[in-house]
Amino acid sequence: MATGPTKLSMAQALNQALRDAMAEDETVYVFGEDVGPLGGVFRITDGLTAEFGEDRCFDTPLAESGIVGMAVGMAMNGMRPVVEMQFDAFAYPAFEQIASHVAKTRNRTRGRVGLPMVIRVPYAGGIGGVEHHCDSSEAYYAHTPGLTVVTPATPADAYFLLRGAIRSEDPVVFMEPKKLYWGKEEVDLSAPEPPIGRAVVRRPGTDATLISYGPSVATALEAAEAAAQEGRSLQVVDARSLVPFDDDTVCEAVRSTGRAVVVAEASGYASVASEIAARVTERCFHSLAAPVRRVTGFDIPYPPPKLERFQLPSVDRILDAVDDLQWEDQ
Amino acid sequence: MATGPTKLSMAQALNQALRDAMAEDETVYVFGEDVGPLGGVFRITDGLTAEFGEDRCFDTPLAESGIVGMAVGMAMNGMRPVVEMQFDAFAYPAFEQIASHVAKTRNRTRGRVGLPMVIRVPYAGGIGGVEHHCDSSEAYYAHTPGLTVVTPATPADAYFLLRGAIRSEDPVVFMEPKKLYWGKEEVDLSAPEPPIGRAVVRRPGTDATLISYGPSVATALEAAEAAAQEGRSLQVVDARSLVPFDDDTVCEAVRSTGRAVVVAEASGYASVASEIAARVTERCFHSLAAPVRRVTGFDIPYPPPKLERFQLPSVDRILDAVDDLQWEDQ
Amino acid sequence: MADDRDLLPSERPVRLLDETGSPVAGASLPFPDPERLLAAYASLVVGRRVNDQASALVRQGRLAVYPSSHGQEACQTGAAMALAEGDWLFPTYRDTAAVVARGVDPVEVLTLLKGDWHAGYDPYAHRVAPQATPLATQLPHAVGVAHAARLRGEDTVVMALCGDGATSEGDFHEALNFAAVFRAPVVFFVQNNEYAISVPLARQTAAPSLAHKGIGYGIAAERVDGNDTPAVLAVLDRAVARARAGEGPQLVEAHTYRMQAHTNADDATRYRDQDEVEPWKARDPLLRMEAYLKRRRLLTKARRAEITDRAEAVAAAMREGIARDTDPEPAELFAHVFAAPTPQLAEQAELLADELSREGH
Amino acid sequence: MADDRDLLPSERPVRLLDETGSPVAGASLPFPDPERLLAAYASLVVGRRVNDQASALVRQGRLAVYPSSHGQEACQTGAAMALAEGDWLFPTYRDTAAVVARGVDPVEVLTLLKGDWHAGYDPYAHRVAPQATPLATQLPHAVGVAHAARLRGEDTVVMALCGDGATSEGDFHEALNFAAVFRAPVVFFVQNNEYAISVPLARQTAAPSLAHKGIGYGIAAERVDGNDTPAVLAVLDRAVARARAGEGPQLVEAHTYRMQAHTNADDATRYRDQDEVEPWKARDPLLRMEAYLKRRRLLTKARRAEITDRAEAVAAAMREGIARDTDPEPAELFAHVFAAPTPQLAEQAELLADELSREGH
Ligand SMILES: Cc1ncc(C[n+]2csc(CCOP(=O)(O)OP(=O)(O)O)c2C)c(N)n1
Ligand SMILES: Cc1ncc(C[n+]2csc(CCOP(=O)(O)OP(=O)(O)O)c2C)c(N)n1
Ligand SMILES: [Mg+2]
Ligand SMILES: [Mg+2]
Repeated sequence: MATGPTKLSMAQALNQALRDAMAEDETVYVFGEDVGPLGGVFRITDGLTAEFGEDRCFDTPLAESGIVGMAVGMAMNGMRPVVEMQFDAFAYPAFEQIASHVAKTRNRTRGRVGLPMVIRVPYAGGIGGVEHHCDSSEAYYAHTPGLTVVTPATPADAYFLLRGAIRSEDPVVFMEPKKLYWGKEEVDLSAPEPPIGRAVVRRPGTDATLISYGPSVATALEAAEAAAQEGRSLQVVDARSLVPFDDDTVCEAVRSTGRAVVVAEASGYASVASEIAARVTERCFHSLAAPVRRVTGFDIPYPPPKLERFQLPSVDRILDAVDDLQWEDQ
Repeated sequence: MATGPTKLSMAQALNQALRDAMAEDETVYVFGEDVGPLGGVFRITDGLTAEFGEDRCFDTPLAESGIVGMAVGMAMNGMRPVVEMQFDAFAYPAFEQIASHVAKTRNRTRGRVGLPMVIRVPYAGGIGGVEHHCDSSEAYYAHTPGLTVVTPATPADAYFLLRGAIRSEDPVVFMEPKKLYWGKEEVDLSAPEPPIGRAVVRRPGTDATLISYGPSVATALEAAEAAAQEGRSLQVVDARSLVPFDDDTVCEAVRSTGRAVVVAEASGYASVASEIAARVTERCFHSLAAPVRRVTGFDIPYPPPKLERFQLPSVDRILDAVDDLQWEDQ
Repeated sequence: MADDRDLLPSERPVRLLDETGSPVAGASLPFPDPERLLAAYASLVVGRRVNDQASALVRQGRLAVYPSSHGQEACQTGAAMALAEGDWLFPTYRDTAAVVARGVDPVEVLTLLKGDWHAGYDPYAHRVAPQATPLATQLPHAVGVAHAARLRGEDTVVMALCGDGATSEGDFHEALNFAAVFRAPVVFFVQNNEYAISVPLARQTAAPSLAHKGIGYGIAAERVDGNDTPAVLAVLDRAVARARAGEGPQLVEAHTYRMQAHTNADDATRYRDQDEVEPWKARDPLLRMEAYLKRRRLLTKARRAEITDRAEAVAAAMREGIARDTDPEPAELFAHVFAAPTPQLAEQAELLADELSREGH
Repeated sequence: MADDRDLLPSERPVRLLDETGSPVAGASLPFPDPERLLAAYASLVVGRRVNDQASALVRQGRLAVYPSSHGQEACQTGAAMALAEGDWLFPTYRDTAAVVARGVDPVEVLTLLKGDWHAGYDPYAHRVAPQATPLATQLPHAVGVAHAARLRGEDTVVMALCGDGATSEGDFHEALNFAAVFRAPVVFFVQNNEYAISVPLARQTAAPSLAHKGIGYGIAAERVDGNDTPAVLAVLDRAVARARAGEGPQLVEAHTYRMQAHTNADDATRYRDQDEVEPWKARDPLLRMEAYLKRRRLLTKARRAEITDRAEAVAAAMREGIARDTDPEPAELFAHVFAAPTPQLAEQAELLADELSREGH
C-alpha cells in the first residue's frame, strides 16, 4: 500500500484499492465483462490480471445475472468476489440475483451464510453517454433490505470505501459516479480509513444545509461557493453511505442551519432523495424553518447527451431551491 | 359487461375486467405462466382460454423476461398484451425488460412507439406465503420514469383500474394486493369508471389523515375505526395510483387535518411511503402541526409466515404513530 | 471447442431396468454393485416415506404446503448418492427427499414450510445449499461454488438440480455457459417430470430433449429413465466422475413424472387427465427396484424390515419434530439482515421490542 | 419435438466463394441470381462507405462514438436484402449499415450517436426497431412482433440480429425458446465477429459453434461464412423462406470478424495482436465479391461507377446532415414519457421552462 499523499484520480484510487485488497487477501477475486486484459472499459481493473494472474482477475461470458450469481456461489465458498457491472443499466439483468439472493442469503440462513462480495456499478451521467449508460440506479438497491450501498465523491473516499466494502462481511453495492473517474486529487492512503456508514461535512455553513452524495457533491459545493459570493453560508454534507445512513451527522447538520435541500441526480420520485427528505423531516421537524426541498433529476428517462445538462442538478437550480426556503419568515 | 351491483371478490372483479376487456377489444391478449387451462395460481384468468380460445389467453414457457419482452414486441405490433407475473419476486427476472424497454420505448422513439401493455403483479404479504412470494415491490416500478403504477384496495377499484390500465396507451404495472383477492364486496360495474391518477378519501376525519394504498388501506380503516372509539377522528385516503400521484386530493386531505401518517407495507427506506411523506411535507409544510410519520414494513427481507404479523403495519402501530403526532402542541 | 456429436445424448434415455424391474439387454452402462443398490433402495423407501409423511402433515394443517417428489425418488436418491462428502448439493423446493438423503434432518428441512424461518438447516453442515425457490437462480451459485473449489485445487463436485420448467429461465442458460467456459465441475441434473405446475413439457420446449441443450454450451449430456434407480445412479456416477476428473460440467436429464399435483394447493385435474397419470403408476421407481432386488434375491426379509423400520422412525421423528412448538423470536427479524445491525435496524428493532413489551411479551 | 440431427448446422460454414472470390466446388446451396448479386454488391459498397464515413465523423468530433461493422458488410447487406417490405428488422448498435440498407436515412440512424435523441427514425416507416443497446433484449421483442403478426394471419418474417457476446445473455435463451415453442417466424442472425469488446469467442462459449445452440430449442440452425456475400444471402434467403412457410424460427450464425476496435473509444491493441487481424483483410467481403463479379463479367465499369457515385452521395448527405444544427428542444424531455404528461411531469416541465425563460431562452 502506498503511503503519504499522492495525486490520484478516482479511477486510479479504485484501481489501487483493488490492487491492495488483492495483495492483502488472496480470497479477493475480480471478474466481470472486459475486466481482464482490457482492464475494464473505465480501466478500473487495469493491470490486475498481469499482476495477480488470470485466476484472480478474469473476463466472464457476457451475462450479468451469471456474473452476480457466480459471485454468490464463490462468496458461499470462501471467496470475496468483486464484480464489475459495465454500466448502471447493464446491472438490471442481475436484479433478481441481487434482490432475491445477494440481499437475502444471510437472513435466509439465519446468519450462517454471509456473502462478502462487492458489486461495482459505474453510474449516473454527465459524460455524454448514450441511453442505458447514465442511469442513477441507487434507489433500487437502497430500497432492498440487506444491501449496503455506498458511493464516493472523492478519490480518497473511493479508495477507503472500496477497501471497506471488500472487507465487509456483507454484500456491498458500490456505486461509482463515472463522471468523477478522471478528476485528480491529493489522496493520503495512509490516513485512517473512515468506516462505512459515516457521512461527512464537506463544507461548513450556517444558513442552510445541502445534503448530497456521489456525483452531486461537487455541484453542491459549487453552489455553496456561489452562494457565499452572495452572502449566504451553505453547509454541504456528503452522505457517502446510503445504507446504512448516517442520521446523526446529517441531522446535526440540518439542525444547525434549520434549512435543508437534498441534491441528487436520480429521478426524484420514490428515490434516496425522498428518503433523506422524509427522514430528516421526521427527525428535525421543529428545527426546520422551511420544508426540506429536493433538487433531483426529473422523473423522465435519462436524456440524450445534448439535453442532459437540463436533467442534472445545476448550481442555479440548487440556488433557486435555497432561495425558496422561506427566508422571508426569518 | 355486467350491470348493476353484484357481490364480487377482487379476484372475480379482475377476472371480469379481463373478460370484458377481451370481449370489447380483440387486440387484448393475456399470457404468462399457468394462466391458460389452470386459470392462474390465483385463478384471475379462470375460464379465459375456454371463452376466448388458446390464441387469446395462453401459457408461456417459464421465463419472465421472455414474457415481458414478448409483450413489448406484441405491443409494438398492434396488440394490447396483459401479462401475469406469478408472484412479486418472480417479476425480478424481467426487471431489465421493464426498466430499459417497457418504461422507455415511447420516450426512446419520440412518441412513435407507445406500448399499451399491462404487467399484473400479485404482491405484498399477509397470506402466510414463503419467501419470495410476499415482496412489496412497488417502489422499484414507481421510481422508474415511464411506468404507470396502480394498485386497487377494493374489488370495484380492481375492476375499473384494470379496465383503465388495459385501455391506457402507456404501460401499466398493475399491483394486486394478494391478501385482498378473496374478500367480497358489492361492485357496481355500470358505475362511471374512475380514471387512473385519482386518489379517494375512504373515510372522512378531522384530526389526522392516514395516507395508504393497496393492502394497507383496510388496516388504515380499521385503525380509524379504533381511533374513533377513542374519540379521535382519522381521515383515510387511498392513493390508488402511485404514478401518477394525486397530489391534489392527498394534500387537500392533509391540509384539512394538519397531521398525517403514511401507511404502507413495503420496507420504508427509499420507498413510495418516503415519497409521499416528502411530497406532502413539501406541499403542506405550514399546515402541518407535526412531521408526517411513516408506518411501513421494517427494512428487512420479508419475514417467514410465523413472523409476518410483526412486519405488517398493524392497527396498534398506526395508532402509536398517530399518538406521536405531537398533540401536546395543540 | 469440443467436437459435436459426442456431446449429444443417446437416442433414448439410458435404462438398466425395464418397467417390470428386469434388466434390459444391451444396456450402455454397467449395473451399480449390489450393496450400492441396496443402499439406494433404502434411500428410496425413506424418500417416499418423507414425501408421504410431509403431505400428510399438510393435510393435518401442520405444514402450509409441500411440493412432493413422490414418484421421483429415484432421482432424489441418485442425486444424493452420487456425491462424496466434500461435494455440494444445490436442491430446489421439490428436492426435500434428496436433501434428507444427504443427511439433513427432515424437520430442519421443513422449517421453511412450517413457516418458522426460510432455510432451516446449516448449508455448511452437509454442504447443501438452501432449497431454491426462484427458479434456476441457484444454478449460477452452484457454478460459483464449483469454481471457487477448483481455484483452490479441491476436487469438489457440485450437483445442481432443477426441473424441466426451470430450463426455460435465463439463469439456466447463463449457468451452463459459465460452467462450460470455466470448466467448472458441476453436474446439472434436470428432473423432467413433464410439468411446470400446469404447463406441460410441449409448452416448455420444442427441443428433441432437454439433454440436447448441452451441445449448445459444449457440455456433454445424457438422458436417463428417471424412474430406473440403477440407471440414474450409473449415469450420475459417471457424470460426477467425469466432472471430478476435470472433464468439465455435465448435463443429465431424467425422464420422470410428477405423480401428484404441483403442491397440495394445486388442482391438477384442471390441466391433465387421470388417464395420463395411470400408466406412470406402473413405472414407480420403488416397485421397479423392489422387483429387481427380489428377483436377484438381494433383498432379504430382515433387510427389508430394517429399512421399513428406519423409514417409519424417520416419519415418526418428522411428526414429533413438526409438532414441537418452535415459534421463532420476533427479535430474530433484525438479527441476520447484516452481520451487525445498522443504526436504522437497531432503531426498528427497538420499536418492535417496545410494542411487544407493552403487549406484555 | 423435432428430430435431432437435422437441427444441427452443417459441419463447416456454408461457402459459395473462396477467399479469392472463386466459386467453391460442391456448394450446398445455389448462387443467388446475378441481379441480386449486383444489388448486394451495391449495398456492400454503400455499407462500407457509411461505416467509414461515420468513423470519420467521429474522428472529426461530430459524432460521439461509432461501433463500425467494417468487414461485416456482407452480413449487414444479407440481413436487409433477405427481407420483404412487410418484414421487420431488429438491429443492434452495430447494425447501422443494415438499417441503412433497409432504407432508413443514415442521418436519422446516427441521431443516437450525435446525441440528439435516442432513436432517430420512425420504427414503423421501414419496419426497423430502434437499434438495441442492452444486449439481447431486442430478441424477445422480435418474437413478440412475429407472434402478433402470426396471430393476425400475416406472413411477416422478423430478422433479429445479435453478436456472439449477446448469445450468452439470458434473453437470447428465452427468446429462442419462446420462438420455438410458438413457432414464431423469426430468423435469429448471429454475427459472430470473434469478439465482445475485448472478450474473445473462447471466453464466450465452449460450444462447437454458436449455431449448435439451435438444437437445444428445436430450432434448425445453419452457419455460414459471414464474409461471403452470396453464401450469406443464400443461407438467409432460405431461412426467411422457411420461417415464412411456417417452419418455425431459424438460427443462422455468420463467421466474420470485427476488423476495427469495438468503437473508436476502444483500444484493441490491449487484447489482440495485429497478426490476428491481418489474415482477415484478405477475406474482406467487398474484395471477394468484386473479384467474383469481375471474373463473371457481371460488373461493368459503368455500373461500378454508378454504385460508387451513389455511395459517395450517401456519404456526402451524411456529412451534410450531421453538420446540420439539430439541437433538440428541452421541452421534449417531458413530451414523450407518457402519451399525456402526468401532473408531476407538467410541474417539472414548468420548472425547467421557468429556468430557461429566466436564462433568456
Ligand atoms: C423465477 C420464478 N418464476 C416463477 C416461479 C413460480 N413457480 C414455482 S414452481 C414453478 C414450476 C416449476 O416447474 P419445474 O421447473 O418443472 O419444476 P417442478 O415443480 O416440476 O419440480 C413455478 C412456475 C418461481 N418459483 N420462480
Ligand atoms: C446487457 C448489456 N451488458 C453489457 C453491455 C455493454 N456492451 C456493449 S457492446 C458489448 C459487447 C457485445 O459483443 P457482441 O454481442 O459480440 O457484439 P459486437 O459488439 O461484437 O457486435 C458489451 C459488453 C450492454 N450493451 N448490454
Ligand atoms: Mg417439472
Ligand atoms: Mg462480437
